[in-house]
Amino acid sequence: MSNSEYILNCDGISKAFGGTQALKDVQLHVKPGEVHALLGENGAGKSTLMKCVIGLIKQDSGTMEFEGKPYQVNGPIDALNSGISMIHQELNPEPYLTVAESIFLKRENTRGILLDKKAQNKRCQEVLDKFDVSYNATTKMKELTLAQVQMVEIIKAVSCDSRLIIMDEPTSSLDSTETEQLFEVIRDLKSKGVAIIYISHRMEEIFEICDRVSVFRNGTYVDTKSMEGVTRDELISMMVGRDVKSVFPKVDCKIGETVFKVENLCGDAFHDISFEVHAGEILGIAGLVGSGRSETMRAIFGLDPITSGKMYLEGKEITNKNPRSAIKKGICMVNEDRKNYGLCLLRSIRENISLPNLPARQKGLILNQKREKQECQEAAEKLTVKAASIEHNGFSLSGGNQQKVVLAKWILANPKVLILDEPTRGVDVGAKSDIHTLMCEFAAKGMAIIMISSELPEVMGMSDRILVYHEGRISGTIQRKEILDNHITQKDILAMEFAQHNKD
Amino acid sequence: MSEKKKFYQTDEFRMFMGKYGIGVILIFMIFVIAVMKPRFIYPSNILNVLTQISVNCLIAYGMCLAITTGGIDLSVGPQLALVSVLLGQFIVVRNMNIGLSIILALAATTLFGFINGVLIAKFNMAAFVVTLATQLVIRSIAQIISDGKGMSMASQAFKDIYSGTLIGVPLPIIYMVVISVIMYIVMHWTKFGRYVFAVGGNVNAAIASGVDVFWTKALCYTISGLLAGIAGVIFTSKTGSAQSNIGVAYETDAVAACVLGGTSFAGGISTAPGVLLGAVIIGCIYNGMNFLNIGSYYQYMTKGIIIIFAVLLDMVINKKNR
Amino acid sequence: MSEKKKFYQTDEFRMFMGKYGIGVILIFMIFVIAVMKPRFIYPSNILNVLTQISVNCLIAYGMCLAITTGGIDLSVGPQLALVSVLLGQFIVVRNMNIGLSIILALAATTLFGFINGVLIAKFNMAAFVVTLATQLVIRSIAQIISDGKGMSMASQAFKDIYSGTLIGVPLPIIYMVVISVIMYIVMHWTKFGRYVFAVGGNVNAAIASGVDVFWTKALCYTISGLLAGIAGVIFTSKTGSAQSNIGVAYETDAVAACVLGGTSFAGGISTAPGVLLGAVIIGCIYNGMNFLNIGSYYQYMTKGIIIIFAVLLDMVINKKNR
Amino acid sequence: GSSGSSGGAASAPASEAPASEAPAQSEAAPASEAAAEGEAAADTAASGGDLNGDGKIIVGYISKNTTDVFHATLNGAAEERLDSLVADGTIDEWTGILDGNTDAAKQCDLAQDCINYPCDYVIILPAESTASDPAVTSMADAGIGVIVVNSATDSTDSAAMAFAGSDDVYAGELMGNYVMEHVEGGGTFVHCQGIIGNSAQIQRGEGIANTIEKDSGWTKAADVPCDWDASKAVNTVDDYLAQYGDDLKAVICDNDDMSSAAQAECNAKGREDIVCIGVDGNQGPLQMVKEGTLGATVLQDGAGQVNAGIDAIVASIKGETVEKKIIVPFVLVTPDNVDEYLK
Ligand SMILES: Nc1ncnc2c1ncn2[C@@H]1O[C@H](COP(=O)(O)OP(=O)(O)OP(=O)(O)O)[C@@H](O)[C@H]1O
Ligand SMILES: Nc1ncnc2c1ncn2[C@@H]1O[C@H](COP(=O)(O)OP(=O)(O)OP(=O)(O)O)[C@@H](O)[C@H]1O
Ligand SMILES: [Mg+2]
Ligand SMILES: [Mg+2]
Repeated sequence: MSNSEYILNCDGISKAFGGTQALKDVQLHVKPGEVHALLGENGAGKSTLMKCVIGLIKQDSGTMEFEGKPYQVNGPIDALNSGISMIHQELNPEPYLTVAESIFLKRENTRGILLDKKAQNKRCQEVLDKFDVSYNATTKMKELTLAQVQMVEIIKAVSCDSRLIIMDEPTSSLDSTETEQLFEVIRDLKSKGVAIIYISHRMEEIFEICDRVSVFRNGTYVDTKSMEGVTRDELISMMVGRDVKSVFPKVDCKIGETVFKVENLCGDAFHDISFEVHAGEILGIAGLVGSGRSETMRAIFGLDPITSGKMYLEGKEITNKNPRSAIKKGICMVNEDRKNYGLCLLRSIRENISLPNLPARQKGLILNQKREKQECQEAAEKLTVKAASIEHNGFSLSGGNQQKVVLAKWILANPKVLILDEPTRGVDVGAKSDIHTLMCEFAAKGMAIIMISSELPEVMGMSDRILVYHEGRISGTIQRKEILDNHITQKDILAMEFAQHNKD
Repeated sequence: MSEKKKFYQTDEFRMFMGKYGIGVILIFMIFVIAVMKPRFIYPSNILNVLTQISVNCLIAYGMCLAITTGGIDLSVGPQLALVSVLLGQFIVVRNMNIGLSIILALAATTLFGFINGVLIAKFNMAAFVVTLATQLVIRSIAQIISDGKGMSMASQAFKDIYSGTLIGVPLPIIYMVVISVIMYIVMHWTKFGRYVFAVGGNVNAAIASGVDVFWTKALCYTISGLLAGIAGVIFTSKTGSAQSNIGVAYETDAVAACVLGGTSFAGGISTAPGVLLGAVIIGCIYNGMNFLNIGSYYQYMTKGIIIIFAVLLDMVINKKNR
Repeated sequence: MSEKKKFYQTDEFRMFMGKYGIGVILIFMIFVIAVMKPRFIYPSNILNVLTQISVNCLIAYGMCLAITTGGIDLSVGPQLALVSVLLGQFIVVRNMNIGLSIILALAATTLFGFINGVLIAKFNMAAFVVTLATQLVIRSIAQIISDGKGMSMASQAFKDIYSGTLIGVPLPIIYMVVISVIMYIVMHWTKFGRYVFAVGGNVNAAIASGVDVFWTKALCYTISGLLAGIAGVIFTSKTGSAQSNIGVAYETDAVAACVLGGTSFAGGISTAPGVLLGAVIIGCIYNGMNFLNIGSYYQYMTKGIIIIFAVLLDMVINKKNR
Repeated sequence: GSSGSSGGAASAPASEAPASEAPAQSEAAPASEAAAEGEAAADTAASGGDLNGDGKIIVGYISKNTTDVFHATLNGAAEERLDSLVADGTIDEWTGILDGNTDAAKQCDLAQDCINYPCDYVIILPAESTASDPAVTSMADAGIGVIVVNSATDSTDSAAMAFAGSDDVYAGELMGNYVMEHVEGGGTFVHCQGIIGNSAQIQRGEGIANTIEKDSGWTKAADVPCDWDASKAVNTVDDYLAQYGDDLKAVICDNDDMSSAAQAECNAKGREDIVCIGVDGNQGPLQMVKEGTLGATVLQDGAGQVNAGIDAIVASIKGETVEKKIIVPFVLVTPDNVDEYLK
């Protein structure tokens, strides 16, 4: 169905990975100058389709057309040459290259056969100056933070002068200001007639920036709609195929004694942090990206050093030299960086889930494998991990399902304090609600939960109490009651994050 | 891509070959050689091959641990030499008790294995570089101890370590079986084994799950040192001579056994039975080449081609989808 | 973390040592040896050391490319042997023109380099395993061609490749300088060089940016084959003999030169001048140890300890902040 | 471990002129040497050997390697003797043992190092007959008195001051003949080779080819590359026992590390009748000969070679005539004469 109205036509695309059918006869039609949202649960096949378009993988069947001409790609270079660029879901920095080198990789400035580094740096600096960034063309990529790397990838994709840009969860590690910056760019591109495919699990963004939306479910195409007139609930039921109940299933449970307390904690990126969490309480932590929330929690968990300050668990002072000692004491943490700190993708789901829980599951020196298998199976089922068997390895899982496996690890550990850093990053609506329900269950059992989230609605919806971070310090504390009573709104918290909030 | 899948592309076949492929290759090899030279599968020759591979097999188990954590242990060859010259010093020169001598010599290689481990795990140095360097250092020490000279280990009790039998089975096979069982349990049924795989698969995730990466890695190289030491005792008993120039390039066959046994150089993937099978294949290659009268110039080539072929087959069968 | 930083913890010192540390070590070494044996820095000895390192330096450049892409090339030693026996066949047996013979022999090693590259890049096999296997295969081929025998290469014209001079400078130094300049440009001033670093730093990112990983890797091993071939020509001219048993364990010194020159085994980090400095240091170690009368048993150890020490220093100075 | 090798150019005639010419064979010193000796005669003993005129007599020693057991004997003998020469003032200094790594190119480098050191005399144990030749010639060209020990290089006759060594082809022949004499009725033998391409491996193989391989009563099962490794020789014995059973009558090895281990394996398998023989005469195998567990071994008198070489230097320093070519023969060691050689 070649139609010159569309810049990209994908028809009848199917793709299987070994036994899993990731895409079944799906279609996607994108108009020039539109922002086309692609929605679907984790593992719906969004990234897979995009990888087919960019030539990273080859579809088993189906045809594609770009700008009215049949389109065949053998690799990303073909896509780039045809005018398609992509921001990948998994960040992929070149650690040892400079910003300029990495933005212009494969598009180097040359004089004859030699590189023209000067001209390239200048050209890069010009591009960077258009964005308000704190690094320059010659900064090494490894010195950038996650969010900065994400911005470089955005800049890189945008600077290709492509006519179609694919953005696969570009905002998952950005905060609201940076997101706004990205939206500025998107609007600008739109006005130049560039088409954008926008993938995100954050509904608000879809409504803010997108023109049309296509929905996938379980590797099949569901429908394409104009954003005008479509409601959030409609989209969700298209995605999930069932109704997702209340958005935040927060149940208030009995808040008990103080379980964990820190006093005047200082580290490289945070200063003078004091707070306490009680049994049954969910403590939310809000703040801008880079405000030091993760660093604080990493330090508490023993991944980073603490320069001064004290920690108390159940009234006793403790120190955590490394995660092992933290886990032993009953403090567990789900890291925000799933790929690096979450899973061994090469090993089976079972081995991943049981990894931190082995010491308790030995008979003498030998592991009790029957018990291990059974417990892991139960944990995986409880979190509805979508996999054929727990003996499959991590690679075969979609991002959201990987996140569930990480959570399952700590369910078995049954900790006293559970730290969740962005527990629902990259997780679809359905699974998100599962995870939230689970958090409430844990709290009800008397666990103390600390949750970092960059999604304000999530923090506000789930927390009994919220700490707001600003530049490594706590800039405010909010009780759930204040939110329920509408004393505090999203805007107020944002203001605190920017430290414009003056407590008078 | 293609509509109809060839039989070797079906999932069943791949699963089967992924698990047992190496065994299939071995059986095929044995079959071919046996058809040409029936004596190849006489029990006496089978015992012979198994006896021969014992040294390489023990080294390969240690190598496998190192590779699984994402490293390598190039120092195993000189470790054999170190054990050998120490045994010479203890037993021949100082006339010490054989058992005690062996324990002391093994303690030395274990210590060097531990040093490898500390350098690699504590200072985060590349295993290739560290073990390349300790390879030189250990060889040096062995030469200094022996002054480069050989020493005859005439004691029959000592020679019996290699040439003795138990209910008709040569002792080296017994050692190999015992250590294979232990390694199987260690790698697949203990906490430590799990940690080895986790560290090799994703070291940061392992840290965040409370794994003590330092001790896990250090222990792997320590075990490798110990196993290389035991291999050295067998070797010395076999040749009846304490020498500092033995074991040159022995890491090659150990690595080959690991690779044939499905150990991934990226780390995180290996199995103990795979390594054993790999060692048996290497043994059959050597023994088979002699049976088939393959000229000396072609022996290296045969080994090289079989390694490439086996890995290639593995790649094609367990092909990553892209 | 601590309030007062020691001088070696200051950023300035670290930046300086990170960039020039290896040079500082070299100068220190030269100084110490020269104080003890002034003849060490006589011009004649300096030319001597530079001439000696030429073979290792060329091999190390190829090795550096392989390591930078995250691999290794263990087949360089046999490549020397292959060139050597081919030159023997062409020049001595067939009486062919020297220039043509060299070109054909280099074509052969380049081809084998390319085969390494294809196996590694196309089939995604571990470079260690592939080059270990081709090492055996190439050695075999060299033995088959030469029938295991040596052959004298008496032609003066051929010997002059090594022993000739240009304005008083031995030719091997000239080759080394020319190739160093070319390698510097290739690695740091061309697109190809950039892609090599990109592939080594993060292969997925390189793929996503449209870098042709296959050709980048394949070319690295091809160049390594070519450079090993050139080293083989120099070697053969030096010894005046075509032989199949040369170059054993030459990869060790090449790797050592790379490592001393700051090449990271994790891939993505290296510099051409670093490799040159690394080769010079290795040369000075060998020459210096002989000048200082360090006993041969201690030479291996010295080399091993210097390697560990240099890497350790590098680690401490460029310490990862964690 | 591997062993000494003999010169390619020198080997052809020498193979027919073996032990009978022992113990020594001398020729006139070449012209360049005569000049040096002229000075020596005029001056004191110590300065007489100062060929490069820097006021010191320095002797270099380039070994083939420091890893082989056989070469350890040579190196040890050299170390002892040269140390004593330094102690008694005959020479001022020596370089210590320079390790050639069994690599001719390395030896060429070491030759340059010796020139720069600067040495007056250098003893070299060539790694290869042809490939190590540039090391010899470059030192000779630089005016150094070169003494080639153990095996000759191509231009040893013209360039070196003296040669002290033996002939590996003859060693191979000794082994072949021994086996033919001691096993009645012939049969099958297997040959365990050293590292392929070493001169010692090639020439000992030639000797075997010249004798037992020509005998119609004998068949060679195979040449097996054992890399001088005793363990691989044991494996080879097992492999061929499995294959040929009682037909296997002899194992000929390129060195006696391999042959002694092979014999021990045969004995352990109850096949004391198999004759294993190798070259070198290391202490271990000699011990076995004495005990009667090994029939014989071919001894190469390494220490004798080195001492003959050093004698040449001393003679040159003192201004005496230098024996140009000293052949130290291989000796077949059997229980009859083992006591002479066993320390
Ligand atoms: N390399 C692979 N090997 C095997 N299965 C894969 C692979 N990549 C993806 N899959 C499977 O394909 C399906 C679709 O995955 P895809 O990454 O496209 O999901 P997605 O819609 O992008 O999800 P998410 O929102 O979590 O990113 C999933 O079931 C996943 O398990
Ligand atoms: N690897 C790093 N190298 C240098 N600085 C870093 C690194 N990681 C973090 N930082 C710095 O530490 C500070 C805190 O970062 P952190 O990741 O804790 O932020 P955050 O509030 O948790 O954000 P988010 O969790 O949303 O990513 C930032 O200023 C950042 O620049
Ligand atoms: Mg995705
Ligand atoms: Mg963070």
